[in-house]
Amino acid sequence: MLIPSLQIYLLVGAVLFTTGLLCMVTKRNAIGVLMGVELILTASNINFVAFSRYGKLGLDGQLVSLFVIVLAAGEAAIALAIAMNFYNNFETIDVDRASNLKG
Amino acid sequence: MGLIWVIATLVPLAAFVVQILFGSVLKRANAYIATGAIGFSFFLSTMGMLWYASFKPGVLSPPGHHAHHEEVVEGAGAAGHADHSHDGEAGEATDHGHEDAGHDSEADHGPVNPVAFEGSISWATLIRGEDTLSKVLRENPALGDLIGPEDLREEGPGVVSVGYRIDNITALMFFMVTLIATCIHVYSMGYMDHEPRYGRFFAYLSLFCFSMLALVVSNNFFQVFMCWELVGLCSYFLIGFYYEKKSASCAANKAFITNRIGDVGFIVGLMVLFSTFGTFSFSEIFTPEGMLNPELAAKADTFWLTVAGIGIFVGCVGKSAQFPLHVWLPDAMEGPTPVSALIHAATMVAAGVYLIARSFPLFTPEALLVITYIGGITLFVAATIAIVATDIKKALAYSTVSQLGYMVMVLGIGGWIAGLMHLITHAFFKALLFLCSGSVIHGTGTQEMPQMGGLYKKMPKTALTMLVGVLCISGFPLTSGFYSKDAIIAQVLAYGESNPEHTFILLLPGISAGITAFYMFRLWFMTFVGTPRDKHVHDHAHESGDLMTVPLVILACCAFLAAGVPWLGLPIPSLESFIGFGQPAAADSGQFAGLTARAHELHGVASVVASGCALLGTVLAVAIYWKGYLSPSEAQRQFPRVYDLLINKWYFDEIYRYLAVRPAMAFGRMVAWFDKNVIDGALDGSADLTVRGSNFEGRFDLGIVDGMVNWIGSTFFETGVSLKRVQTGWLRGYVVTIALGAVALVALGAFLYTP
Amino acid sequence: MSLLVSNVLFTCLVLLTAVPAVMVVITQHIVRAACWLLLSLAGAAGLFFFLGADFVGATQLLIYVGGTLVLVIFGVMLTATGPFVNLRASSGDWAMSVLVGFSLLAIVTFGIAQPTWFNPAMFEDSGPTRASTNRIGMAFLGFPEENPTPAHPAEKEDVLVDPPKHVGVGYLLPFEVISVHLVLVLVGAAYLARAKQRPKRETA
Amino acid sequence: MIDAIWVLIAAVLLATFVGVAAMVYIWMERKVSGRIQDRLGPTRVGGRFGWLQSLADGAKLIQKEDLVPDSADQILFRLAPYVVMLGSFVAFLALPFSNGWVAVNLNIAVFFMLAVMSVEVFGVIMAGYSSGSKWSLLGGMREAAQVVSYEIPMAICVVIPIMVAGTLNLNTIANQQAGMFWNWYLFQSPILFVTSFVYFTCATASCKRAPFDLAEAESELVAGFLTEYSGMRWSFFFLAEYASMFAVSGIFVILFLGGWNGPIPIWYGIDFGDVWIGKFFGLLNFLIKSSLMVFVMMWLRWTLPRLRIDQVMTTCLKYLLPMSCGLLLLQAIWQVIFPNGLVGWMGPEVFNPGGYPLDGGQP
Repeated sequence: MLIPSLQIYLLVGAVLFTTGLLCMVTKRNAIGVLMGVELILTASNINFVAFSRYGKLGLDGQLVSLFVIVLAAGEAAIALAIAMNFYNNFETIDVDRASNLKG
Repeated sequence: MGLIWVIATLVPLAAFVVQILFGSVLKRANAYIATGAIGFSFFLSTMGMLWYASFKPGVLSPPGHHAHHEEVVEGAGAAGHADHSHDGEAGEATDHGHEDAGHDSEADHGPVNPVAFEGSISWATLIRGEDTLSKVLRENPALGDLIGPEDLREEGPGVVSVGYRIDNITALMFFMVTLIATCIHVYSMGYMDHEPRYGRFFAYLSLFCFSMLALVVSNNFFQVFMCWELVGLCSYFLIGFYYEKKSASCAANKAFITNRIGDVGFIVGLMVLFSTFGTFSFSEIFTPEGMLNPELAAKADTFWLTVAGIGIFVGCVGKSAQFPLHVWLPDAMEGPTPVSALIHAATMVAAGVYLIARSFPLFTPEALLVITYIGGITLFVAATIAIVATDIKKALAYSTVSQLGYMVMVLGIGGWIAGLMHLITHAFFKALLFLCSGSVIHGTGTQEMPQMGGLYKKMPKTALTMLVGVLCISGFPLTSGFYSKDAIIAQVLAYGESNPEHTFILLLPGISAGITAFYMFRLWFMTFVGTPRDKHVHDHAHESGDLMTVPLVILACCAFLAAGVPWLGLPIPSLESFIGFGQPAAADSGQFAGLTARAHELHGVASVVASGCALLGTVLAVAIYWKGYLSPSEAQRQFPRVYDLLINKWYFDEIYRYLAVRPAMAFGRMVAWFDKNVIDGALDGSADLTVRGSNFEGRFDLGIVDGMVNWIGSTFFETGVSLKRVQTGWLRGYVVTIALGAVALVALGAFLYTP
Repeated sequence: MSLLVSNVLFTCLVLLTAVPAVMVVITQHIVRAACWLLLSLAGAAGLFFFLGADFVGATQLLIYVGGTLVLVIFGVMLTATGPFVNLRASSGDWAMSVLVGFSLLAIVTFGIAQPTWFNPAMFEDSGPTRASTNRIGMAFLGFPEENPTPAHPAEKEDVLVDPPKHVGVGYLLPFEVISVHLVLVLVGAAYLARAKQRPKRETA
Repeated sequence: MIDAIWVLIAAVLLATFVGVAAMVYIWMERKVSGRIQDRLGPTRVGGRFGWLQSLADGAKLIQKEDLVPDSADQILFRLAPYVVMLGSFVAFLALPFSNGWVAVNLNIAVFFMLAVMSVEVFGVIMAGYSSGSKWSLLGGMREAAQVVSYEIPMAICVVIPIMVAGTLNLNTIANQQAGMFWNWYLFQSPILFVTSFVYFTCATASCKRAPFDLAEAESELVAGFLTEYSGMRWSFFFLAEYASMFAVSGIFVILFLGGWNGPIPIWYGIDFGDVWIGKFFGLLNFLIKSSLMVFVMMWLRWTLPRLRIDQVMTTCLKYLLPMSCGLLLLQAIWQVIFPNGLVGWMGPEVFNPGGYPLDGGQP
């Protein structure tokens, strides 16, 4: 039984962040990487809102998380467009193959 | 009430705007709009004129009696002229005027003020002078509450304004212009029926009418000048209406450029005037009774006054086609015939004469002498050219120039009434003549008189109405032309009596009266009488439709009766009395003192002279062109030099070519040479110098500057090459690196942090 | 009683957020990963509601779950042909990434648990800001909050009764910037994703 | 904090309501379609009007074999109907049925409803993907594209009356329209009148009802994402469809048609603001109006032919979306010109003759 407190929220955020990071690292699918990004953003949102409730962040936490959500939507749209383009050009979605820019 | 004229002025403008905006939609309705607008203006100006007559009852009295009451009545009686058979009534009218002293208080105190209404809105201030009102206000600040700011907007010195000024001349000109323009509009609906650009033609006509009406109504020189230019612009449009024809566009250019030459003079005159007087307003420059404002005149130098007067007159020379600048008017015949009628009768050329009459008190005796001589030369030269003209419209054009010469000349010798009277009567019969010739051209399809002849049977209405016009212009008794020409000759005689040194120039009107009768009858006979000279033309000739003949009939009646019906002895005021009401005092004082009265005395002689000359010319024309007693080709063979001179229009175009065009071209070539050799040479030299400098600088650039840049670039390039292995392109590796970095940083921070 | 229920609910929400997130990493099937992600994000929305941030929670649902995630699924379906559904990373990668991930988690957890910075007096429950919708809107419109701690009773209805006392910048500028940014993103996305001729297979 | 117990009770009540309402509407749909097609519809089961027909259908569906195809993704296939059901059902938590009769009086109620209903589409995608059938996949994709697109003009249309109301709380919005029927937002401005039509079109489309039912177009896609479903799972999808029909109609009624306020306030003399009986009549009002809107949806379904998918998307993106944006702009201008509404000049008595407390009070 968990009792709501700032630490729990921060812990959930940390778990989400770590899983998001792992997702980005272990997924070779470009869209999997995108999912990792979404998880990381959600983790940060949870932290913002939690601090907004428990900390001195006040309304600013909610507002910042709103901005993050909206920007994430735009970012997802762009990322998907890039993924589509990537898929169209290379006929694969494997990010490991996308190394044309390597030195 | 003065607004009635303002509205009458603006209606054609409104029609023009509508036609320009919606012309392509309205198509033929353009004609109805234009005609309706000018017809409405005519209606308004008729109302206005009647109203003016009731407002200024003195206008209905015989001429000249205001200024020289006693003498005129006696003089008129002594002259025994039919014009003054109603002297008794005139006396009564004078008594009536006494009773109406409250109504028109100046009527019985000698000089009379013909101005009925005047109003203006200021437009721009050229000189910010302190007017009386603001001075009063400055000295008495307490008055500020009583006088609102709108009172301060009075026209002060140096204010350019738009306004109207209604006197008898304005009312009369309005009546004449709108009446003739209405006839011409109606006529044009028939004449221009098959033209493309039908709508545009009427739009131009509307603008033309507006310009002329605004010119007539204006109360200051500046507005006159603006309308003056507008009139010129419209004439440019209309003369060049058939712009597909090279000759038409050339004629339009010629008219425009010639007018610009005159306008330069006008502008110079206006500038001199403004810098002398500081105002453009008529009411400030002239006193109500028609003298130069003595306050202003005291400031003015006679020399500059003369310059101003001659400058303004040069403008008139351009617009009214006087001697050196008359060459555009015959060429302007390239425009459609109704336009010719409008230009020659009502609008453009009348503007010049109108301006001379308007600014009459301004002219110094020297300026007037110039006017007289120019007018005299014009009237004679044009009349002689008209003798040999074969194009029916050109003949009429030269006759216009000649008649304008009459007006200008007689104005120059103080015949203010005679000049304006001739302006009005001439407007009617010249409009008539032009429309008749248009009808002939419309019916036959040619303008050359040698191809016509015997058209009387084919187009009787045209022939008869034109005969009326010919009789009028020749000055046959009882026609309007008789009265106006008679007045001119009387004035000339009166002037000649007192100034015998100018007798030579004063002979010209008499001689030209004969020549006028000669060439006009020549025109009529060649066109309508005798055997057809061109079978083809004659077969195709036909009478024009009602739209064209009805205006002809109306104009014929007007032309015949324009000077009033003094021969009937009815107590109806004649044209002369109407004009005479507003005669400026300047035309009857100074060197012209008593001249009007003397002219009245000489009416009898003058009428005999004028009629005699006309009869002579007529007889000659009958003998040559109708009965064929004399052969024109014989005369041509016997006087080859004279004929060459006349057929080449006194070599004016050639003279201008040698005096103006060739020198201008030569000067142009000289300038071109200078440009090519001196200026271009200098430019080439500097370009060469620049090239040499650039070569040197290029070497410096390549060697030193580029070398440095290349060295920096290659250094960075090598650094980049050595660093590029860091970029693995392995996306997930980057993430791992970032995470590792973060962990390392936090660990490091934790290790280093000591609370 | 009520507290117990809410604690149970909270526990459920935490689990709903964290466990699917782990599943997203573990599962190799990309479509299932997306579905796990849905659950995780919905759980996060529930946490937002639980935190009293109704508006943020609803926005999370509407935009993240209803919009972004559907887009992601679209992307998956458009690209998930045969071999790409189950792309696997090598075991070495796994080992390394798990190592890095857990060290990060350990450090963060260690940080959270540090009593040295976590001063309870500093972080106290300021209660749910139920009336926050109106305040969020006012903040977007450029009226900054006067008092971050809720002075009003929590249950006060959000009809605007007392207009803000002073007018400042607030979040108007970020709001505008974000709006313009979104438009640009949409245009850019449309440009990138527009139908193009698929290029011939590259040989090099 | 949300009172968890009350939420549980309300959830049970709402579940019952949704189930019953869905059954009633399914029966109604059959009757309406019958009448429109010049038939009688069900007549036998349960007496004269066949009013137990839905119950019989349900019994049949429960008895059916619950099939899961071999090639299906087992977990997702089973999960999908519940996600859909959850999406449309949770929305009812924030929908007030009468003054104050709402499970959770959220101050972002309408936003919450839209948000939750947007989750529904995810279940459809899951169903379409996991069935392992081309028909299902195509249907699911179409459905997702359609619903996600129509959500945008629908949300903008919802914003327009919200802009007039100044609050997201559905309870407050409905109470603001108390009084004579011209207080309804439908008649507040011509723009709102037009907006109501745009909203209703979008709502119909987002419920994937005809003429926008491309996802299950049987002539092209057999039954779309429903192809592989049978028995109870199938019926869950339909429960969700009818529930969301009622939900969007309820939003429409509250936003435009005055919610539970009758056209003519005949209860003026009796201040029933907090009285149980008054709220009950309000509930009746609300149900009648919502059912009317549901009926209109059925009417449309059996009257209009189905559009093509490209026509559906064109309707949304090229017409409804610009239209709704334009309406939003116009209404903003209107607000500036008539800050008190068209009848605002009559004074607050006319606007709110009962003198109701506009916030409705807590349940």
